[in-house]
Amino acid sequence: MSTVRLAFSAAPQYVRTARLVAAAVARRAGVADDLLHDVRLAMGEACGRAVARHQRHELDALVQVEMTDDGPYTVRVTDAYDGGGSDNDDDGDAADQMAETVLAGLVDDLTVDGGEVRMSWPVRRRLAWR
Amino acid sequence: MSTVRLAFSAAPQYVRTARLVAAAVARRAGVADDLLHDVRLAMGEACGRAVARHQRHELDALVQVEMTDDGPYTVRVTDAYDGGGSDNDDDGDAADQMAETVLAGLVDDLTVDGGEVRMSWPVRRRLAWR
Amino acid sequence: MELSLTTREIAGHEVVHVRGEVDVYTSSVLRERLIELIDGGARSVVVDLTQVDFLDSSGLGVLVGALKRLRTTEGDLSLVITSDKLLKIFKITALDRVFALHDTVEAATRVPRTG
Amino acid sequence: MELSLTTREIAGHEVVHVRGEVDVYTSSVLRERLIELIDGGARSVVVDLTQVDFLDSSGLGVLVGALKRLRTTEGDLSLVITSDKLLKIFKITALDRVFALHDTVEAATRVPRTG
Ligand SMILES: Nc1ncnc2c1ncn2[C@@H]1O[C@H](COP(=O)(O)OP(=O)(O)O)[C@@H](O)[C@H]1O
Ligand SMILES: Nc1ncnc2c1ncn2[C@@H]1O[C@H](COP(=O)(O)OP(=O)(O)O)[C@@H](O)[C@H]1O
Repeated sequence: MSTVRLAFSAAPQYVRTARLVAAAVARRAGVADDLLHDVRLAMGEACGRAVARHQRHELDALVQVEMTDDGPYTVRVTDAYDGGGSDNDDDGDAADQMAETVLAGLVDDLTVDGGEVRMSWPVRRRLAWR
Repeated sequence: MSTVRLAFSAAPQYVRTARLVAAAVARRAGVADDLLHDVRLAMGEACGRAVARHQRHELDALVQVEMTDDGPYTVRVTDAYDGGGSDNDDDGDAADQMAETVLAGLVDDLTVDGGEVRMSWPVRRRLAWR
Repeated sequence: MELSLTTREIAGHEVVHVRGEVDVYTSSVLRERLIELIDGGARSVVVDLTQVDFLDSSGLGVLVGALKRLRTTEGDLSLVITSDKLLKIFKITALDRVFALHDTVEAATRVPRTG
Repeated sequence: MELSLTTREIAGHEVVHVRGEVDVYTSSVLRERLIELIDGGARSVVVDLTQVDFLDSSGLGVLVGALKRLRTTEGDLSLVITSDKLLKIFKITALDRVFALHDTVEAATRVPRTG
């Protein structure tokens, strides 16, 4: 079993880093090439959502990402917002809503549970390299 | 202050992932473009060394990488080998030696202390983006 | 990786050519340019996304925001999109039915100015 | 990203053209190809690194290993390197004084076969 974890300060530039890592790790895990764009986009949406939640609630904690490939390629993005405090930033809600709509349309195996987004994609085992 | 952490199973393909992340984060941190190849190479050497140590001593733990950019862009690569057990694998030692020679020649600010490699590069603060 | 924007006027339409990735990191730059144009009096804005290889929900949000702003002044926003990857995200969000989508800048600027 | 190898014979030299990144992930592939050539009787091996954009210490290790193996049979290993980035890692490790380095495959294969 292989695990890659990424954790980053809640800043937009690291969402790009997360997308980069998502695609690289997914490719090595054996996710089909024509799914890689979806994987990048979904990772971006999940991490963008997490960053926005940290920024909105002024949380210093790092956004956490975990990728595993025992079985399907599975990604878990976790933010530190526990649902407390005021959450009546309409702008934020609209953006969250858009991100969640994209995720739902993009990812067949998706669970969004508060501060945790879980998603997975099938892998075809590489029989041999080159 | 910005922090990015990466942790990965001790397999060679993730050394590539770490190089990718190192260059992306260093660039965003403001490390000069002509140093980015050195940063990638140094990250690769430090992580390759850590992976080799985990594999040689059959350690399941993840290799840990931390990047920060409060002050210079600083990288810390930590492996889980505590120096115990037998370590008379000559092949491994020669490879470790080569990796350490490259690191020493490449990185001005370098500390290798058992399972920890620390290194840093200066950043020139970006005055404006674009 | 980064975003670059070029604006030119074609037959009464303001055409914004976008190149790069429109995402949480760069969408604010596109937003500011569009607001600038609209506040400057543009009524028909065409956003050319043919050179965009990545667009996420924050990019969609910027486009929706610009459309709303234009509609308060009877203005219009249309998009030029050729890639299936980009089209997919518009379809997922049903925004392909909200925006006027075109295959080429020519087609988008040929459309008569409404309102 | 990956490694690709092409081998051809030029005037008694086995020339291995390497393309991609030679690192902890791929250097084993280069090692196997070189061992194959040497065990198959090659005495002068030229490794063309002009298309290599990245090489780390594991790549250096493979080259040193091949040189050692060739020297037991009075053989020769030379390298074609043009990039300063690659040259730097050979200089750091002083391996620029161990290998015969050339600017072009032509120059490397013009060298008379020793031994
Ligand atoms: N090259 C760029 N192209 C487009 N937008 C950018 C670019 N660089 C930064 N931005 C935008 O500007 C914001 C701040 O940029 P950044 O360079 O990270 O800030 P700072 O100058 O404070 O270090 C980003 O969140 C993003 O919206
Ligand atoms: N495309 C490739 N080009 C060169 N070397 C490769 C390539 N793929 C794999 N390798 C080499 O083969 C080894 C095992 O490859 P990998 O594909 O990760 O294993 P597996 O087939 O067990 O999944 C790697 O450590 C690397 O040395």
